[in-house]
Amino acid sequence: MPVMTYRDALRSAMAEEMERDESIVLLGEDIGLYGGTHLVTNGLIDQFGPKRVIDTPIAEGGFTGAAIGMAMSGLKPIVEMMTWNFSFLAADQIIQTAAKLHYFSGGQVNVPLVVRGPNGGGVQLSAQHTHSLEGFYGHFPGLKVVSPATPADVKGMMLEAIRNPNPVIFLEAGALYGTKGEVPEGDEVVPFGKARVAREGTDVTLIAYGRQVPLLLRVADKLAEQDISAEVIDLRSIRPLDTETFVESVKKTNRAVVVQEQWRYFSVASEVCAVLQHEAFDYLDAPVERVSGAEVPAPYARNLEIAGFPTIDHVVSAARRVLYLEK
Amino acid sequence: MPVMTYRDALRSAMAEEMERDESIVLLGEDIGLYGGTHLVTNGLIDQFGPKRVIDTPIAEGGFTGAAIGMAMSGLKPIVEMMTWNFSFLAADQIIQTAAKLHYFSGGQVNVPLVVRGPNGGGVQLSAQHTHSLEGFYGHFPGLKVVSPATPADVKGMMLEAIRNPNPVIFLEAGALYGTKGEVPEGDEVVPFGKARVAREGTDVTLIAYGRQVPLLLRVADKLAEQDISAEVIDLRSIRPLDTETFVESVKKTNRAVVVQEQWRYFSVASEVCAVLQHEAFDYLDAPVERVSGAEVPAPYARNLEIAGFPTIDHVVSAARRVLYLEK
Amino acid sequence: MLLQYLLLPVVFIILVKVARRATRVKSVPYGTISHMSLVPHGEASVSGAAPHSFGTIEEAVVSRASVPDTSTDDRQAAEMDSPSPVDSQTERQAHVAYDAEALVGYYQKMVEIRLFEDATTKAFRQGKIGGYLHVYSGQEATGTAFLGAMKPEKGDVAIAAYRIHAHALLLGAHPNNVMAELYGKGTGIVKGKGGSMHLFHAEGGMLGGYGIVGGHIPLAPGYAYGLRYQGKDGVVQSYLGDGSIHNGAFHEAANLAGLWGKSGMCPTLFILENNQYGMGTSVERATAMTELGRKFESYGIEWERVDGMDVQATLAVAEQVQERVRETGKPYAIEAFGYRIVPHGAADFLEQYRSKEEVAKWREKDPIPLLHGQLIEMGIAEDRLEAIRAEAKAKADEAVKFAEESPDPDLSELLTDVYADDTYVEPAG
Amino acid sequence: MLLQYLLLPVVFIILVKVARRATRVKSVPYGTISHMSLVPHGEASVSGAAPHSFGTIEEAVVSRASVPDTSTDDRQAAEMDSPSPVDSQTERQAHVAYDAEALVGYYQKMVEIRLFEDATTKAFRQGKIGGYLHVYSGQEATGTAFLGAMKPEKGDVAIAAYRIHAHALLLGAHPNNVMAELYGKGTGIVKGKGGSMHLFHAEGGMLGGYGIVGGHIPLAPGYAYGLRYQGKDGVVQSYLGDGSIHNGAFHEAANLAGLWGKSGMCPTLFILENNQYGMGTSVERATAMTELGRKFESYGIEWERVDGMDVQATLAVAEQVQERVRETGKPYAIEAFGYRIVPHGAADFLEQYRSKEEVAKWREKDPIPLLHGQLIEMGIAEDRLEAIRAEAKAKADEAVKFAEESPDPDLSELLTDVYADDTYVEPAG
Ligand SMILES: Cc1ncc(C[n+]2csc(CCOP(=O)(O)OP(=O)(O)O)c2C)c(N)n1
Ligand SMILES: Cc1ncc(C[n+]2csc(CCOP(=O)(O)OP(=O)(O)O)c2C)c(N)n1
Ligand SMILES: [Mg+2]
Ligand SMILES: [Mg+2]
Repeated sequence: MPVMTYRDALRSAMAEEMERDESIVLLGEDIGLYGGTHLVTNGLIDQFGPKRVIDTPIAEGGFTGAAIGMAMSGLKPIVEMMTWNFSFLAADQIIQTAAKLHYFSGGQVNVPLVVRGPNGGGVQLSAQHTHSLEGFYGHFPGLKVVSPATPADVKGMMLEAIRNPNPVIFLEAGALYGTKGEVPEGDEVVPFGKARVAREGTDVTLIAYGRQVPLLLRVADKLAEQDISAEVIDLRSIRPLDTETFVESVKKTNRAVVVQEQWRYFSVASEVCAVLQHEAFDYLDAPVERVSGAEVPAPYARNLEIAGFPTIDHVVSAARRVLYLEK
Repeated sequence: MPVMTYRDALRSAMAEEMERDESIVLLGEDIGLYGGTHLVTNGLIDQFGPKRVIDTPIAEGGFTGAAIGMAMSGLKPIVEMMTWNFSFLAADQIIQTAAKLHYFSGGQVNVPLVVRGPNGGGVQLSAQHTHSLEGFYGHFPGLKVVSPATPADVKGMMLEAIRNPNPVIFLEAGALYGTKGEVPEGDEVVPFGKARVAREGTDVTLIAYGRQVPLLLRVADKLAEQDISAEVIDLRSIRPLDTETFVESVKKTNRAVVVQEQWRYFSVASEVCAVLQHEAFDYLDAPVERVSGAEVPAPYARNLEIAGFPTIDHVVSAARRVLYLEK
Repeated sequence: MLLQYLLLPVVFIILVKVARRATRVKSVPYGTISHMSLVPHGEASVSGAAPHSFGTIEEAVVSRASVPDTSTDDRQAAEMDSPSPVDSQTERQAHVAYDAEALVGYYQKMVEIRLFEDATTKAFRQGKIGGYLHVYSGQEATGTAFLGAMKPEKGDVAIAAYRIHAHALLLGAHPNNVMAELYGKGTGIVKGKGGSMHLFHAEGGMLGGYGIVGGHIPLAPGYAYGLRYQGKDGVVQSYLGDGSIHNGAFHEAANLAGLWGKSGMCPTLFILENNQYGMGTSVERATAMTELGRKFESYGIEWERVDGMDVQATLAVAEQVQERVRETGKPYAIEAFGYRIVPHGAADFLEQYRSKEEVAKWREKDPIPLLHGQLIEMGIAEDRLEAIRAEAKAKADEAVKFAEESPDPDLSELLTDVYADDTYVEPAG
Repeated sequence: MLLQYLLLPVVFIILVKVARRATRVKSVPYGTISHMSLVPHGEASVSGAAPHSFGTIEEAVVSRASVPDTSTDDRQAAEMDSPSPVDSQTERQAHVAYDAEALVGYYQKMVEIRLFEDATTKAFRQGKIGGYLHVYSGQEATGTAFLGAMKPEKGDVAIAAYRIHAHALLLGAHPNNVMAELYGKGTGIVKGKGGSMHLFHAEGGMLGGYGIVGGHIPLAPGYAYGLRYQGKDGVVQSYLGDGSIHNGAFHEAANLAGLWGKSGMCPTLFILENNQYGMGTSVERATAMTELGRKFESYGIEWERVDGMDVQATLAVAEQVQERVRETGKPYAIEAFGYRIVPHGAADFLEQYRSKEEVAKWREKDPIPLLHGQLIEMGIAEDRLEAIRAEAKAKADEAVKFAEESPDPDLSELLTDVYADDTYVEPAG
C-alpha cells in the first residue's frame, strides 16, 4: 500500500471523487489561488478550475448557507472551514439549517454537504484558535460527525462523507496533517459509525479519537514497559457513535480511560463514561477515568499549552489509577 | 412571602437592581416599545427610558458583541435573546469573545455581561425554535451557565448574575414563565454552583434542572403512590456544576435517574452519569438511567412533540428500572 | 441581445402609465381585516351599487400629508414617492398591459390567500393551530405577482422566511394540505413536522419555509449558483423582510450574490418585502439609512422599488425582472414597499409599538379592495367578484374541514426524516 | 459650534495642499523589507548624498498606468485617484501644517515599529515565536497618525484585530513586554497567555487584540455607547481590514453604530485598513462593489478615503476626524488605502495569489522611505535619521534580549484569569 501523509490522503480523496462526480464543488477561504492555508486543497484549482474550487470572502455563515443552497440544487459541496474555530460564525447555518432541513421539510429536501477543516490545538494558536468541537456538533441530530486519525481513515471517511446524502461535519486532526501512513489504493470507503481497535490489549481500554489516538499508542508502549497490556480504541465516528466496540472491549479489560483534548464538561468523554456505566456496569472493576483538556481557554505560551493538554504522563497515570496501581 | 410568577420574579430582579445600579442596561429585540415578546421586560422602558432599555435590530451577533463592548467600558449589560434558538448567531461572540476575553487579555479586561432568555421547548415551535442549550454553552470555560426552575431561584440567580463580574448564560425555562411560587422579598441572592434538594427521599435520586424539575416533583408524587421515596435534585447551576449535592444524594439512595429535554449525546446528563460512576462507584446499586429528548429535530405536531420529550411515564419507568422493578 | 433588452422599456413605459392613470380612483377607509374587508367598508351588502374608488399612490401621499401623523410615516411616504433608481435611470417596459380579465384572475388568487389566512387566524384563536402563526394578509400584491412570474418548468424556485402560507398556495400546494400542516396533522404538506413556518412544496418550486430571521437568505445565491453550474436556466427568488436586512446573513449572502453574478453565475431575484416593521421595530428604529433597497448597492446589485400594495404595480415589473435575471445570471433586487396591516403574528395583540391611526390609514390601501375597486371601474360586475369570494371562502372552509378531520401523524413519524439515507436514529437515553 | 467646525476646513485646505505639493518627489524602486529598506535602495551607505525622490499619489498613478500590469491594480489606482466623498463634498481643514521637526518624530515612531517587526519576523523564522505572526510593516503611516490622535486622558481607546504589534507600541506598551509576549514569556504584556494576536495595554487605551476576523468590530459601538452613557468624552477607534468588511459582524456593528449615532451615542471612528488583500484574496475577488468605504453609506455613516502609505496624508485628517467624532458622538469612517507589502503572516511564503511585480511596485511606495525622502528634501540631515534608525534598532534588539532572557510563565498561570472574581476553575478530568 502506498504511504502518504494525512494531508495528501485527504486531498486525494477529494480529487479522485471530483473526477468521478462533477456535482462536487469546493468552497472556502483561500482554498484556490492561495493553495489552501494548510495546503489541503493545493493544486485543485488548477486541476478543476475556479468554478469548482471557489474562493470565498471571509463570511463563514454566508458561504456555508450558500453551500446548503447548492446542496439543495443538486450539487455536493465541500466547504472548508479554514479552521473549525471560525465555524461558530456558521453554527446557525450548520445547526439550524443543514441539520434540520430534511426533517422540517418532511423529507422533501436533502442536504448532501461536507463541512471540513482542521480541528484541535497544539501549535500555540491560543484561546480563539484552539477548539476541539466533536461534542459541540455531535450533540445535534441530523448531523453526521466524524474525526479520523489516520491517513487511511481520512481518505476512506472523506469518500464516505461525500457520498453520504446528509450534512457531514468532518473534523480533521490539524496537528496530524504531516503524519504518514499506509493508504489503500482506490475506492476504499470507511463507513461511519464503526470504531477501530487501533491496538489490542487485555488489561485496560484506552479510548480516544483524532490527535489523541497516536498519543494513546505511545501510552500503550509505555504501559507495555510496565507489563500492562492496553487496548486502544479509535472512535473515528462521533455521531453515530459506535458504543458496541468500546463496550465489548471494556467487558474484556474491565477498565477504561477516555482521553480527549476538548474540555471535560458535556463532552465526548462524558458520554463514553455514561454509556460504559450503563452498558458495562457489571464489568467495570474501577471507575472510568477521563483525561481532558484543562478547563481554561487555551493559553499561548508553549509551557502552558503543553500543561493544558493530555500528555503521555497524564494518561499513563490515569491507566495506573484504574488498575489501582496509583492513587 | 409574596407569591409571584416566574416572569414577574425575573422582571423584578432586573428592575430592582437597575434602580440600585445605573450601570445596568438592557438590550434586545423588541424589549422596549413592544414590551418584550414574552413580556419579561414589559414596562421597563417606561420606568428606565430608552437609553437603558435598548431596542435593537435583528442582529444577535452584533448586539451581543456591542454588549461585550459596553461591559468592557464599565456597564453591566443584560442582553435578551428573544429565544435562545437565535443565539447560534451570537455563538461566536459568546464563546470566542465574552468567554475568553478575560483570559487572553491576561486579566486586563472583565466582561460583566448577562445573556438571558427563554430556553427549551414544549409549545409546538418545531425544529428551529426548540433547543435546550445548557450543555452547549456549559462546555466552555469562562462562562457561567445557570438554569433556574422556580420564581425564587430565577429572581435570586438573576441578582447574582448581574453582580457577577463574568459573562453569565442565563437559561430561563420559557415554559414556566407563568408558573407561580413564593419569592423572598428584597435582596436574596442565590449563589451559583449550588444545587437544590427540591424534595427529600431515600430510594432513588431524580436529577434535573429547569422545566423538568416540576415534572420530577410530579413523578415523585406518582412514585410515592407506589411506596417509592424519591429525592429530587434541581441542579440550578450548570457551570459551575455542583456535583457534591447529587453525589451525596446518590450515596444515600444508591440509585439515580437524570432527566433533561436536551438531546442525550454530549449533554448535561452524560456528565452527571460520568461523575456518578466516578464519585459514587461503590455506592451505585444500578446503572444510572437517563431520560432525554428524542434524537430528532423537534417536530411540530402536538402528538409528536409530546412523544419526543420526557414525560412522567418515561421517568417513572426509568426510576422503576433502577430499582429493578421493571426491565 | 442584452442591449436590446435594456432599450425596450423606454417605449412601453408610457403605455402602462397611461393605463394606470385611467384606473385612478379615490380611497375609502377600512376597518377590519376579514372576509368582509375584501370589498370597501359597508359595500358588501350593496354589491357594486354605491360609487367607490381607490387612491393611487400619488394621491394617497398627498392626502396623507394633510393628516397629522408620525414623522416616520411622512418620511416613508416621501421615500415611496421618490422614483426608484431604475425608474429614474432606465425607464422600463411593462411586457403586458393587464386587461380586466387577467386582473380578475389575480383578484381570485389574492382573495383565496386572504380568506385562507382569515381561516388560519380563526383556528389559531380557537387553539386548533399551535406554535407561531404569521399571516400574509396585506402583502398579497407582492407574492401574487412575483411568484406568478416563476416558470417552474425552467427550474425556478422560491426560498422564503416564515410568512409563507401564500407562497405555498401560489406555487400550487393544495390548501387542504397546507391547512392540515398548520393543524399538525399527518396529511400536512410536510407531514405535520414543520408547522406554519416550514412549508415546503418542492414540486412547485417552493423550497421553504425558515424560521431564523436572515438564516435562509444565503441559501438563494448558493442554489442559484448550483442551477447555472448544472447548466439550468432557472431563477431563484429570495424573499426577505425589512427586519432581516440588518442581519449579517443578508450582508454575506448579498455580497456572494453580487460577486458570483459578475460571471453570470447567480440568477437570484431578491424580493425585499418592506412592510415597515420587523415585529415591533419600525425601519427607522432599526437603521440610520432607511432607504432599504439602496443597501443592495453595497454589493453591486441593481434594484428598484415597487408599490407592494398595488398588484398592477407589482405585475408591471415582476415578469420582466424575472426574465432579466434569467438572462443575465446576475442578481437583481426589488423593494416591495407596503405595510403590515395585520399584527406580526397571531399572538401580537397589544401592538404597543404603533398607533391605531397609522394602521387604519394603511388599511385603506389594502391591495384587495384596491384591486376590487379597479375592477369595478373597469366594468367587472360585482356579482362576479362576489362569486369569486364565495368560492374562495368555500375552499378555505373545505381546507379547515379537511384539516380537522385528518388524523394526527403516526407516532412512528417522530423518528423518520432525520437522515436522508436511512431510518437509523441514535437511541435516546 | 458644529457649524463652525464644518466651515473651517474650506479655509485651510489650500495651505495643506500647497505644503504637500512642495514636498512632491519622484519614486525609486524598492526590493527588500528590512532595516535596510528604511532608506531608499542603495542609499543607506551614502546617506543623503545621492539625489532621490518619492512620488505623490497622483504621479504614482500616472507612472503606473504606463507599466503594463493587472487590471486590478489599475482599477484600484483609479479609485485611489478619485476624490473621496468628504474631499469633494466638504473641503476640510488640516489643523496642523506639519513641520519637519514634527515629522521627524513620526519618522522615529514608524522606524521603531518597522524594526520591531523585522525582529519579530526573524525570531519567528528561528522558531522562537510560535503560533501566528502578522506584522504591520507598510501600514505604519495609518496607525501612527490615527493612534497618535487619541487622547487617552479623555478615555479614548482602540480596538483592533490581530495585526496589532504597532497598535500596542504606539499606545505606550513597552517593546520589551510586547516582544516577551510573542516569545510566550511570563513577562509578556498579557502574561504569555495571548501571543501576537491578543495584545492588550488597557492603561494606554489598547483594548485588543482579536483573532476572529470581524468578531471584534461590534465591540466598538458598544464601548462607544458605554462611554457616552457614562458621560465620558472618549472616542473609540475601531480598526478593521478590507477582508473583514464582507463579514456579517461588520454589517451588524456598522448598522448599530449608525443607529446609535443618530442620538449622539456612538463616538466610533472606523479605520478600515484597505491593504487590498484578505490573506490571498484581493478586494475584487471578494466583492462586486470594490469601493469599500462606500459600504459605510448603507448605515448612514460618513466616510473618506486617505492615502494610507503617506503619513502626511494620514496626519492631515487624523486629529480632525477624531475630534469630529468626539464632538458629534456619531460614527465616522476612514478608508486608509494602501497595500500589504509583506506576506499575510510569517507563514505565508508562497504568495501564489499575487505577482512579484505587483508587490515590488507597491514597495516603492513604502511609507518609511517616502517620509525619509520628504525629510531629506526638507533639509533634515541623513545623519540624524540614521541615528534614529540606529536607536530604534537598539530598542528592538533590547526587546529581543529581554524576551529571550525572561522566564516562562509559572505553570500556575494556566488556571488564573479564567474568571474575574476568583481563582475557581472547574476540575478537569
Ligand atoms: C435570528 C432571529 N431573531 C429573532 C427572531 C424573532 N422574529 C421572528 S419574525 C421577526 C421579525 C422579522 O421582521 P421582517 O424581516 O421585517 O419580516 P416580517 O415579519 O415583517 O414579514 C423576529 C424578530 C427570529 N425568528 N430569528
Ligand atoms: C472568521 C475568520 N475567518 C478566517 C480567519 C483566517 N484569517 C485570518 S486573517 C485573514 C484575512 C483578513 O484580512 P483583512 O481583514 O484584510 O486583514 P489584513 O490581514 O489584511 O490585515 C483570514 C481569512 C479568521 N481569523 N477568522
Ligand atoms: Mg417586516
Ligand atoms: Mg487586508
